[in-house]
Amino acid sequence: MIAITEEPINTQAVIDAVQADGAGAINVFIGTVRNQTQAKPVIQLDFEAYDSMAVKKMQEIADQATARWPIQKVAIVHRKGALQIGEAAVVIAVSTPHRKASFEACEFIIDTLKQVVPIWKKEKFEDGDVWVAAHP
Amino acid sequence: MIAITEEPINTQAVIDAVQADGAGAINVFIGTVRNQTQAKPVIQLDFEAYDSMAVKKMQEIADQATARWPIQKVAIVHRKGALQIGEAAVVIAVSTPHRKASFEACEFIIDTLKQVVPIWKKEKFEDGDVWVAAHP
Amino acid sequence: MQVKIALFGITKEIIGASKLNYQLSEKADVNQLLSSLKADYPALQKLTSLMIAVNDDYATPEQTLSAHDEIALIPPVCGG
Amino acid sequence: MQVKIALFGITKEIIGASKLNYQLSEKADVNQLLSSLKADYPALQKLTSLMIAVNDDYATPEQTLSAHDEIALIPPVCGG
Repeated sequence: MIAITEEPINTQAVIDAVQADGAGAINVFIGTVRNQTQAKPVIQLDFEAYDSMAVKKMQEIADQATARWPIQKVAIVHRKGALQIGEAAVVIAVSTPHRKASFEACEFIIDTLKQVVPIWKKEKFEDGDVWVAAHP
Repeated sequence: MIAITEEPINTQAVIDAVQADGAGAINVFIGTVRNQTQAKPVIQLDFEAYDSMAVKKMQEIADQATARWPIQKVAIVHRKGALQIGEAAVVIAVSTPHRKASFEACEFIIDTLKQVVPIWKKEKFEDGDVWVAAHP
Repeated sequence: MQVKIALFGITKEIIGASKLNYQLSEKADVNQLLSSLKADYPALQKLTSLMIAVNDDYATPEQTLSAHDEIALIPPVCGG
Repeated sequence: MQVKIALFGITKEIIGASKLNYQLSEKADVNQLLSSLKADYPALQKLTSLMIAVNDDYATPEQTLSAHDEIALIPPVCGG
């Protein structure tokens, strides 16, 4: 399961997608909307995605992880649109025979996703909006 | 939420328990029953727990993790009784402001849990039962 | 040749549209496109980074463009 | 004194009960209890490790036991 969605992410469905009889470990990462950035209160987050390229890049990252760790199954779902505090922006699930690989692979996936997947985040504060990371 | 249960673990409820407005990351570890141990097919797993001490030790591990990482909330639920292939034996969820700490804290918790929490696992094979790790 | 460029995030705001029809010399490469865009829209120069994607992949600076390519301007990404 | 010992996992099978009433000299310590149990139930000697818990905590070898303690025999743990 590799997808961009405008609906709230169903975390349980993402986890269910990596169930495998040979898996002894599932690691799940959920990126949620925090109520602040550098101590400034955030009201809302808007995520924009270049859907076709984002899905292609997420699939490439999943393939890279699978080449490097003994992954049974992997799922990556990223949300776009307007998100409220506490909502999940991304859910990643990885199943492996043993636990260490599940942690390593899941962390690799979120770290790489943040570097290469064409998704943008605009933070809405009381005094205006900021495209995160756009400016030095 | 720190608990030993005989019922199937509700993963979503464990995740919901660590929701926090200041959290930007949730890491979840699910230990599931594999269909094999060293290439030998496993039919079923039986978990036995010294409940009162297990809960006390899980709480201590949660406290140690909270002292070491900026954890918002932590939940640890371990199941006991008879488990089938694919079922979750343990679900750990940790919420933190940033992602790296969520991975580190969650891995610390499962690693330490496996060392100190008084829970025992009996693997049932077609040709007999084995208490895991009991003998060298 | 004329290329179509998809715009996202802050580049959409800087250029004021989500699609841009843009005139380029035949066989222009990615470097030329970036230079030209930065000259036409100076605010692009202030971004932390600016990449070009061609057909859903990051393009190298020397990559030659064609009118059929699906081109996108990629400002600093920030998913997750 | 007589102590009650809770048994789990493989120790329950070795000793054949989930609770054991066991006779110990007054002020016996954890080391003495372990030695005595291993003498009475030699199969305990073959375990990878064997710990004693007193009142829900791992006990040190020199810890003195009393008849009111909640004592448990802890074979190698394997949760998760």
